[in-house]
Amino acid sequence: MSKSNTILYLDGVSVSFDGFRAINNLSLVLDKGEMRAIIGPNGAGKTTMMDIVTGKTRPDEGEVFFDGQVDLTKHDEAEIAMMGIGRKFQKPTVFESHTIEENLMLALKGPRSIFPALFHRRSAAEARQIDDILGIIRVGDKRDELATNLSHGQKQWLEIGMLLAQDPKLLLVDEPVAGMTDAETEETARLLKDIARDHSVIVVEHDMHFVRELGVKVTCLHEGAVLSEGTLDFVSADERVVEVYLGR
Amino acid sequence: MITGRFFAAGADRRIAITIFMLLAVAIIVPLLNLVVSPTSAFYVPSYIVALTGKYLCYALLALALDLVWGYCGILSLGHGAFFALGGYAMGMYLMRQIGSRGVYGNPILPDFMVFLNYKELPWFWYGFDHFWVAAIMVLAVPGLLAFVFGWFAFRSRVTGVYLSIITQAMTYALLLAFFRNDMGFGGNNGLTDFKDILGFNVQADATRSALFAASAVMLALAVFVTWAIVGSKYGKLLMAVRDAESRTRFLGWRAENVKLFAFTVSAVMAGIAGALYVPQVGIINPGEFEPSNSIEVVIWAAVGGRGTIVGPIVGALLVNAGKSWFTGVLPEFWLFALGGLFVAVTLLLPKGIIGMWDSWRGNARALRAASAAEEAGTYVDPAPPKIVRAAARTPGEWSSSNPEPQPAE
Amino acid sequence: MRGNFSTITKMFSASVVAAGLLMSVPAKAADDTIKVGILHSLSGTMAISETTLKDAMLMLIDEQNAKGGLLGKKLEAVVVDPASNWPLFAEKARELISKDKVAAVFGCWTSVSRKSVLPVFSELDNILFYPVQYEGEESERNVFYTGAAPNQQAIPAVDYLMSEDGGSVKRWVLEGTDYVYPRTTNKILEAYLKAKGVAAEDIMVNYTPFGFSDWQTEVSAIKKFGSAGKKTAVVSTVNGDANVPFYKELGNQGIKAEDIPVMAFSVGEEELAGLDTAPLVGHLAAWNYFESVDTPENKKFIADWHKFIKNDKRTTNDPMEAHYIGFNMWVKAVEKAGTTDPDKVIDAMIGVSVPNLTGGYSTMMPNHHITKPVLIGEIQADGQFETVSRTPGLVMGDEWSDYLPDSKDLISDWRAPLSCGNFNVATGKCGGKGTN
Amino acid sequence: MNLFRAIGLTLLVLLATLSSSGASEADLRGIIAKFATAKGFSETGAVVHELAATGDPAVERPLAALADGNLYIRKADSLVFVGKETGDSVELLDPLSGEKSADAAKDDIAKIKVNNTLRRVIRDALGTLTLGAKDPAVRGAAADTMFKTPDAANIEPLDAAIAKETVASVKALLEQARAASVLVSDRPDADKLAAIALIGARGDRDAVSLLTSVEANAPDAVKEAATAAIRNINSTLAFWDAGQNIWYGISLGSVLLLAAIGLAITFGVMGVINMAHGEMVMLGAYTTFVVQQVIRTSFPSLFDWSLVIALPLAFLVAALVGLAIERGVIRFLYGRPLETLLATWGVSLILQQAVRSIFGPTNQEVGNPSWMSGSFNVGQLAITWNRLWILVFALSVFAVLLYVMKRTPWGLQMRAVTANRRMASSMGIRTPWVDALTFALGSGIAGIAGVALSQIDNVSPNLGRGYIIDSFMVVVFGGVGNLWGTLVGAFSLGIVNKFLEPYAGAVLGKIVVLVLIILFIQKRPRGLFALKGRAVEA
Repeated sequence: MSKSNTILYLDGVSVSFDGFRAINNLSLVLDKGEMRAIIGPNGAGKTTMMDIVTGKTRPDEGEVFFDGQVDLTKHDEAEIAMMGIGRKFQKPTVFESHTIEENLMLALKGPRSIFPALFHRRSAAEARQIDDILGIIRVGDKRDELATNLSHGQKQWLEIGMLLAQDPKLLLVDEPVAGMTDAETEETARLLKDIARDHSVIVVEHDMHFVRELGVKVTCLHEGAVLSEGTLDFVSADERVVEVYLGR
Repeated sequence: MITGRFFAAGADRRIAITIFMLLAVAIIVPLLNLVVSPTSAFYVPSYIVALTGKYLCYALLALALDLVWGYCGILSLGHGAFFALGGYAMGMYLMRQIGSRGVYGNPILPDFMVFLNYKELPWFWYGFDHFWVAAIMVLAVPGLLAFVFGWFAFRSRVTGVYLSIITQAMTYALLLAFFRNDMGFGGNNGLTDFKDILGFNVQADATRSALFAASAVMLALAVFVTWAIVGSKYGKLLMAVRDAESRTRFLGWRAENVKLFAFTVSAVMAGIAGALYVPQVGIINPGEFEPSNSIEVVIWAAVGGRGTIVGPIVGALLVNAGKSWFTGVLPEFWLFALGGLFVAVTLLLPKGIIGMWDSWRGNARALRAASAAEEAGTYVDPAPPKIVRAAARTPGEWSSSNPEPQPAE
Repeated sequence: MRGNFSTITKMFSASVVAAGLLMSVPAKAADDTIKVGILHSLSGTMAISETTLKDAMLMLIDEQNAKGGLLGKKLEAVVVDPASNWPLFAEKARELISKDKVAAVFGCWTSVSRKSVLPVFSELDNILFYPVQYEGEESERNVFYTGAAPNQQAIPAVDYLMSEDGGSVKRWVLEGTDYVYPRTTNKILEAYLKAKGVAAEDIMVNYTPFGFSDWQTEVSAIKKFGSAGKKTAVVSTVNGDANVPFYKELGNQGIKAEDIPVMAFSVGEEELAGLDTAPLVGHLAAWNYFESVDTPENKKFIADWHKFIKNDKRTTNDPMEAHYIGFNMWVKAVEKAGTTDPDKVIDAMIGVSVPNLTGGYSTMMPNHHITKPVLIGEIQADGQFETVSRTPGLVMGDEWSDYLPDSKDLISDWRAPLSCGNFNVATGKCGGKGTN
Repeated sequence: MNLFRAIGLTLLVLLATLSSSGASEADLRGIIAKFATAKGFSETGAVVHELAATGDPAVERPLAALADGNLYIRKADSLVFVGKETGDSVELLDPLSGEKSADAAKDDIAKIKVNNTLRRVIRDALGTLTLGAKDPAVRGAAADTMFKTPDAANIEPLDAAIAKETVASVKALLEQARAASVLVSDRPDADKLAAIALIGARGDRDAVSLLTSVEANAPDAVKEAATAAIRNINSTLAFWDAGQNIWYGISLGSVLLLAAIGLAITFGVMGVINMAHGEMVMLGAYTTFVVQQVIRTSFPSLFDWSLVIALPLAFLVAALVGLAIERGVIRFLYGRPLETLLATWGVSLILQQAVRSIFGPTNQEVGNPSWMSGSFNVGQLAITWNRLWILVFALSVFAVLLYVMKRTPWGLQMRAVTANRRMASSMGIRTPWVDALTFALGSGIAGIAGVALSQIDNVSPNLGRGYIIDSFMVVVFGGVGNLWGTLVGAFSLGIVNKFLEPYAGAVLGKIVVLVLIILFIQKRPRGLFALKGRAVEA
């Protein structure tokens, strides 16, 4: 298949730690503007895959291409982030000792070198962007709150908000609704769907209801390789998936 | 706009006050020493001037360390090295100023070179007879070492304990190197017997007062610079790197550069401190490279309150005043006191005096600045969740353990 | 609760400051006593050697007070701890002189500590008594050197080894710790040996760092050097702590004193107390005093020392004798001058002569060094030295070595009108060698 | 010409001609009496020779006594006795018979002074006398002394001895001694060449030393042979030197291992940056000192066992202190390693000063038991016993520790707690106690390390300081949390260090090693044996 007009293209990717094969000849393609849900049992290599895409882990073999032509294996986290891949961690990771506003300010797209940062003054445009995002992630009222004082769910959202502030082409979202109430879960689903309108998104999630909410193509990983791919119904009908993951 | 922030209310006022006080001291103390008659109650004896001048240099060193430790979570156990290098640069200038007044009366070679029968000056001593060369070296040498060292260390993501240990290795290696007489830096005796600086006699009260004032002003300047850095977006970034390094990476920031800049600036500040220190104590020798010295600097910052600007200064002044007092009154107990201080501060005052004061006052903004968690120090049961929380707001911790959340796979 | 707690801690620290400031206010020197400063490290690496000297001084001062003090006043010791930290030495010296107003200071061990306090003493014009054998190449108006200069230790020691009694040594290892005293001493010895016709290839010089503890390589190198068919000896300027492992390694590698004797300049009874000396019997040391010296003065001194320190095991050593001599000289000079005013006492010091512990008199020379006998001792199984050789007369400390090109023309004479520490006899000017 | 040598020559010729029956006792006493009047070392030396010249085995006693500095003169009647110190008085024994004849206060008698040169003379003299001794070892020793001090006059007595020698090894020594003597004699060159061949075969430093001294003034033929012999001895020795270096490296490595292994637990496994580690080592050393003091005063017979007795005690002492530290300080600081650094640093200062106040700042004497003193040769490799034992000891400690960690339930719990505290505690492991005991174990091991280090280093309050940085270097270099890493790290650092030393010198060598470590950490930020994989990354 051709790499062009794919946003993310993994082919025959493998990586192993001390003999343990975390990713085993994984191939996965994401089209521009697509949102994809990835499910799979623990140890399936979901997070490792994200590590590879975001340049945290180098694959032993296989090719990883972004936006059709960029070979991601040649770049490190910062560069990849600059190219427009945003990542949200499984456990919400925000700058606890900063306010929400500052968190977003640090995430805002813009020059990433030291001296601009040193003499940086906030422009009206930036202020506006931040206001928008605050609106989107529904914490506008807490802009001066320390991130550390946010609830778990709010942290999740803040982190997503920081991704948005980066204005990436592709978002990797790792278990966005872990530890959220049903209400929050639905909110998040809506939020992601909003985002998916103008971004490509990969969501890793265990919560089947949530995945159903999203209503997008689903890939099931197992032992570092694609086990099954298709609509949620198709995948959850797949015997092997039931066997290794969903259970009878 | 920087000045704008300067006069803003809140904890920034503390900075303003500090700077003001330092500048005031820089003027008053010399006056009290030089103008007031020795009999008067207000007279400040030269011995106190020299002593406090030394303390101010220590304070500057502590502030420098705090910039990287408190705000970026890099616990450097090698800052004494930058301090000493700055000191040596200044010392070399002072040596050259002795000229033919050395015991052997050799106009070019310092005495130690004469009796180790050096025939001519080693190349790296050239130019040190000019003050400006020395001044540049004071900034350049520590800065360069820090830059090169940091460039390697941060790029290859050496963090936390490992970083601390290799910074210690660095200063230890330098210690051994400068002990060697073949190095051409006077070996164990170091550089001493200084005569004058910029043509003024280093022993003269006026010169002492001038040096004192210089130290105070330089410290004030450093406070301002640090405050400006910390207040800027870069400063926020610095703390962000401290709290969640990988997050900053995934946001596209080069964490290594962020650290490198702070580390280099801090090293330069340390170098300046050393340069001001040497003419006031009248000797620089490899002892300054002792790893234990660097560790002591850490405790100054910890006592005063790391992650604050005023804290390290207060800490340095207090601990050293205590040291002077103890070694005079209860010599045998000095080490007990110092050791006890180390333990007590880490256990009971994780935020240092300033941090304590702030949290006692419930000063919200200071809470952010001094980010060490109170309960971290005082809770007893090391139950995991608490550790995580405590750790999450303990600057030292982030650099040492991986801020990155570990997937539950 | 926590609030109170922080206040408590704050109060504590506040009180520390207060105390600190309090202490730093210059205390008016009490007029009914004469204060004597004692500037020896009580902590840190040098405490191992210097603490003993502090105690020795306290003992001497007690005895003087028992005799009725000085000029009708009691003596009062002011002890401070420079903690083996050289800048702190300078700070403490300053404190002793300007705050405590001491009449004289007895202290320092390492050259660097002395160097660091020199400017303070000349600035504030006070007196320092320096009790340790040192490298020479110095003579300050405000310092009296009661320890040995190189010619009062090194040269006679080498002479002995070259003599027939010493085993007529032909081949020399100069083993030292890498700092200024060994460097200078070895330079002097090299020049001296060559002057005595020793070939360059028969001299091996080696330096090790402070507190060096793994001597395997060095000792086997010595062994190798010693197997060239010529009688070989080691002249050791190895410093304090490094000696114990050095001697242990010598013993274990079976280097016997009969084959390759080691002549040490920094190993005294104090250092031997830390070692099992059985394997070291016959190795040598050169000092101006040994505890084993059999004189009435020494017997009394040792007895007093044991009484004072309340421990019969504690040894006496050369620097203690140096303080003994120095202190008595100072007392005499003060009585002579009738005042403790440093200027007058400094002038009065020259020519003062007091009994030393080795059955003779030591005199303060115009160059602020003293005359002493030089003793060569062999280590005995009981950790003591037995004197095997002793210079016939007293040796006068020579501050400017005649064996160093840059200092052979220099002399020191602090008597008016010359009163110069580095007078150049060649140029007839005060102030060193000048341009070469 | 050296006076001793002159006398020696003449008298030994005399001795050779004398029948070995020996002189009458009266004569001997007559000669011995001369000690009282002898002035200075050289005269005493002369008396020694005269005594030796009698060739009477009986003179061995007074001579040996003289060498040990136990020969006294009673001031009252200037009679010569062998003295035996008993408390403050001295027991006077007859110099020949050795029977007790009187007691004397120290002041009533004068010791006959000896110095190295005199001891040497006595040793040589005894050498010739003891050729016929019963004990082969003594005969060997005698042969060896005669080898080191060759003398033409020795040839006949040696020939006689060789003739009746039965033990092969001693015979070889005797022949070498003879060869040495031949070289300095005026025998024909043919004999000398044969002798050189014989000595060349011996192939050690003494041989070189002897040959070089001969080489100087010998006829060409002999000279060439000697030079050749020296050359190939040296070439073989060069090879042995490399081996020696490796051995030194290994032994330094074993010291590093000992110093670091406790840290590998407290720091490596528990993640506590234990700056008080060095002080634990120091405590162990002081425990050894105390044990030896007690033994010296109460049970001198047990001295050789002192270390064995000290081991468990040292472990206990250090472990208890460690326990106290963990309970009192460190347990509040888990998860904040860099603060444990500060706190433990403080603790180390306190411990140091405490020891200084209790035992005083000076070094304390810790003796080497007989089985740890001296050295033996493997080929030309001189191996000192204490180094060998320390190596053995270090390795066995390592083995035991490894076993505890890997095979015992406690070790399992330990690893469980450090791997995942929460999980462990929820599985019912009492984590606080495991922590405490682990730390105690690490400290205890540091303590027993102290027992070993007391054998080669100062026992002073600063003992720990010397090792702390090196220990950290070893653990970090080897890879934190990995015992094998510590092992490999210690030995590789040791060997590298020792190979650098001869070229770079001790100081530069150490600096180079430090720089290498710094660079290495750049390459492998987690040390030599770091675990890879996501779980432990970054």
